[in-house]
Amino acid sequence: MLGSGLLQGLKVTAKNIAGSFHDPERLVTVEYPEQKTKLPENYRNFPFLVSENATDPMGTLRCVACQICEKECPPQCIYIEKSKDKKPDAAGKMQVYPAVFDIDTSVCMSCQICVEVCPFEAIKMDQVFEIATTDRFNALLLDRNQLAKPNSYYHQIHPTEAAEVDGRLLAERKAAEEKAKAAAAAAAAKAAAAAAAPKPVATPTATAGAPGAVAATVSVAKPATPPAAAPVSATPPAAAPAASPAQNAPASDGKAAP
Amino acid sequence: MSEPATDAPGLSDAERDELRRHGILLTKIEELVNLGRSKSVWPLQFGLACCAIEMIAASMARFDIARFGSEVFRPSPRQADLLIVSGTVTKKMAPQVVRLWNQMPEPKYCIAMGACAISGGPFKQGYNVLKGIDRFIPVDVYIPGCPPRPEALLHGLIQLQEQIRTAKSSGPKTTRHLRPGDCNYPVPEFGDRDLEPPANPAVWQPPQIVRSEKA
Amino acid sequence: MSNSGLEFPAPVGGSHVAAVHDPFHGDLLEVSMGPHHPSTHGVFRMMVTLDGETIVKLKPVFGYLHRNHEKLGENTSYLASMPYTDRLDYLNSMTNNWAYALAVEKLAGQPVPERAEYLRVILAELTRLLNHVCLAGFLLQDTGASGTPLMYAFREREKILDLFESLSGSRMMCNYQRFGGCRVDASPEWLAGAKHITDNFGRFLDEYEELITGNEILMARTQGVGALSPELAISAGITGPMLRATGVDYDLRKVDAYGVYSRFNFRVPLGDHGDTYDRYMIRVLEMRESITILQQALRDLPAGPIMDPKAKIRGFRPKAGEAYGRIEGPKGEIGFYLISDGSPNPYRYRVRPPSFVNLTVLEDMCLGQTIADAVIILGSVDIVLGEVDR
Amino acid sequence: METLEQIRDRLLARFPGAEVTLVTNPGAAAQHSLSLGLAHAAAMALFLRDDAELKLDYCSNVTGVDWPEKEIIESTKVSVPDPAGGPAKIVEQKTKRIQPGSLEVVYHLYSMAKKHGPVIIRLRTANRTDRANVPSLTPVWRSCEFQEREVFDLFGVKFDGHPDLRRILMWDEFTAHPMRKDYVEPDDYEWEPTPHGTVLDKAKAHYPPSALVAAAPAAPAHGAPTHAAPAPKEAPKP
Repeated sequence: MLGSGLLQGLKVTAKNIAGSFHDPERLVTVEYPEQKTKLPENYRNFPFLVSENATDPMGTLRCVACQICEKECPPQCIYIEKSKDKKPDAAGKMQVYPAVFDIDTSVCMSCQICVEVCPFEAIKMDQVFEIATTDRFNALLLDRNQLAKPNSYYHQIHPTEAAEVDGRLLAERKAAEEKAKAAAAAAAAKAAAAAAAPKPVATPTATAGAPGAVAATVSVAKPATPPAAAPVSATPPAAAPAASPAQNAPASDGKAAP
Repeated sequence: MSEPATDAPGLSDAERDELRRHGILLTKIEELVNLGRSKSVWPLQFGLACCAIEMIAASMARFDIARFGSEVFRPSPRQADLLIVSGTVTKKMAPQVVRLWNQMPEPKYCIAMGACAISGGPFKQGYNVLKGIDRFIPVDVYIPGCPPRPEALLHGLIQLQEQIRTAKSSGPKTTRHLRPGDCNYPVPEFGDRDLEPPANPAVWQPPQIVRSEKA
Repeated sequence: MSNSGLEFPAPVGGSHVAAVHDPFHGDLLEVSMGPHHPSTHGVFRMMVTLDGETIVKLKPVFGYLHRNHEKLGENTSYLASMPYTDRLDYLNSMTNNWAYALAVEKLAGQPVPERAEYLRVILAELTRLLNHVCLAGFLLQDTGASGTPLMYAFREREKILDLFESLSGSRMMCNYQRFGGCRVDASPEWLAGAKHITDNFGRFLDEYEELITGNEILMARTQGVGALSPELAISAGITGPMLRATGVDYDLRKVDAYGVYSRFNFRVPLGDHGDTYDRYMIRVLEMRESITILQQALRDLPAGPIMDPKAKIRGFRPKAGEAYGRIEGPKGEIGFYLISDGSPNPYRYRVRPPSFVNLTVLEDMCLGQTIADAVIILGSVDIVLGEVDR
Repeated sequence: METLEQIRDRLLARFPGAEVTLVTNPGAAAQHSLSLGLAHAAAMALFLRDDAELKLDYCSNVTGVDWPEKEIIESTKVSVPDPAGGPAKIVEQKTKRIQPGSLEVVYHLYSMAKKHGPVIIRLRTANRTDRANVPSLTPVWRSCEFQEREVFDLFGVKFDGHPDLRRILMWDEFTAHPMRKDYVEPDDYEWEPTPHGTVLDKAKAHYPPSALVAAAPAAPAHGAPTHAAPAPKEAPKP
């Protein structure tokens, strides 16, 4: 019969109208400003830089300005300048750090490739999307102060991923420490064997370096050594005294104007 | 909002808020008009690229842009208040976008939605991609993201509404359409290699880049 | 041409109106539809010549979304092109990713682990559901049913987008496939969610068909409108649901059996009139087949790694050579043609866009129809401008 | 399906005097192709389409490839006898050879009737400037119509016999062919806060070098680019 198809369609519409008052399947509207969708853990918007310590973000950036993300970024929206000097990172190792780290969010395509290629777990994806602005040139170009966010924030937005990353960093750090210890022991043995003359200074400093570093991890409660820095054996004594992030914080703060 | 209502002598914003709490609404015609305007921003039904799909998603049941009075997507620029530039503006399309903007009646507003509309975004190195629609027309709100979530578009729209609501009809913060000057923006022409001119210097002046952080 | 002694055929199809003042047609009216037109699915433009209301000539004008995808692909590394492929056909980023990954894997001889192949099938079929459901909504929008069917379509689309978002991190631009596997593994909860949506999708389709398919207005507007002959469709390289609506049995999931498609039991729906209604129905039927594929894939999904251990993310340099990889995207055959010269960037990077080639016959389908039908015919071709113009 | 060698031999037998060469693909895909001489290309394409054995009725993909003029340096080792009578020295001699540039059009053919493929055919133009012509295959496969127009637009290959050879993606007034390797895009690098590589070089023309390369003195605390002095657009240009 002509018109039966129309009536059938109207029946469906009527069913949906009625359903929209009680059936959760048909009540789909999220009333945005008051009621927010729960973002999935994997959601990504723009990158941020992970720092170990919230009180001193600039002193404890994981980023060592290796510029890999800058090279791999498909739309080339990252700009990094390496620092000329080195600064102890959260674990106390002397590292180059980014003197300038800019991300142009007006270009970024949220592809996450910078996160994938970063060997130091230093750059991660943020979930903030309410960033509409009227200021084209100033508000959309983020510098390192705006980008740095603490590891605790990372744990808050990507809990599973952050726990996994922390576990991996801890394991890598332990392995590096073992290696350093072994190397130090070997060096000490070598020194002892080679120079029979009583000059045992090398052994105490070398062993003192390792506990100092361990103490640093404990105090931060988050592991930090970048994995690629595996052969640390040569430097631990030098890095040890300045290592504690608590001490370090005010010293390096001068570079990072709030 | 924060600045005192200079042209209502004797009553500050705080006092007016106090009065409102007692049920006395004191307002000016200007504010009433602005309030009405901000709650009925009709966008142009105009999609360019990927972001247009998110714009459509924002108008559908899940996000429901109708809650902000903006569900009336007008196909004709003559009936629209808001141009949402949703996607990559290519050089081939730029003259048409400017023409649409010129055809919209005042007061009109422009939202650059997504990276491409703001700056050319990931495609900015392309030979046929305009590096931001603000090279030719003034943009009120920029929404970064690639593409921005529908909520981000709603957030941008709320910002625009706020801007409309606090607009002034006189004084230094007058809205754009009440300022003197020609409201017709020049439409670029197709050249043999690029648009001519490649930007409208009256609306677009890039600042100097100064990198301030020094080790 | 002449020295071969062969008689050349005139080009198949096409219009033969030379000028607006054609002596055989009297006064003709030339209308430019688009690039800003509510029914052109973006910034498409048609130069239509009308005799009264009847179309005597229609020339599509492209390029309003020409974003230089291929040039950018040649200037960046293989990996960096992956997120750009998301933005080709922005409704179906997962299948675009897969086609590109497949081409690069062919180029480099890169194997893919089994679990990744299954995940790719699951995501591609979810994408097909998403695309076809949107097409059904937009097509109805073009016939004048403003809003209502599109609301239903987008309600379902949001559910699939939620799945994509919780897996890949983004609603539309998933950037999920990698050369030699996938980026993140699907958790058991995610798979349970996918199963839930798959199982309920049939119910939605029933409701949607009840709403639309039997509708007299839809039938009157689409049946017999924009018919396409199988000969012309093959000659013009039409692929996807549009080709199968004319009755040609050519589905790359069967013909090439790429990935693990040979393991699934599914049918290829074929039409017999090649008109707009067939093109709509083929999509509805394909969605039903996609559901069976999804159910089989979700049931048989093996455990194991999702990335080939030898696959490289950074510093990927395939040996010199070339490869053409293609898959059955929701809109048709999407292919990538890559030439490598051994450097980190492809020497030539070419996308074979299905909807661009499918538009070849737009004029042939529209000739003799009224201008209002041109809108529906264009809607049934299912174009996305990001892919047409690249 | 027949191998490409067989197809080549049959083409040569059917079209005496035609040039057909097998182009091998060293990559893992091993998709080899046939390069056809331009004189008989259209006829051979028609043969490929209508041959009962092949039935390549579906031309999937048409694309251009630009091969610019290339300088090839070949080094050969030559032993030069020492005039002083000592042992002969081995000297490397470098010869420069200029490989002429050309444009190539690649067609990927499949058969929908027999469900096989691909057969890849390539047509090469004589040069990249005045003799960039190939015969159009649009009369053979309608699917070439838009794709050949695209190759014409982006690469500048002229297709003889194409029914409607106009620019398709760029506007009609555009003069260059942007997919060619030597194309120089227009300069619009006025605002490039994150430039590298070639973009950096281009952006430098618009900015004083201090802004892009070295860090400026630590003036504003927030570190964002200052918006204070919007210099006229022409000013930073050299």
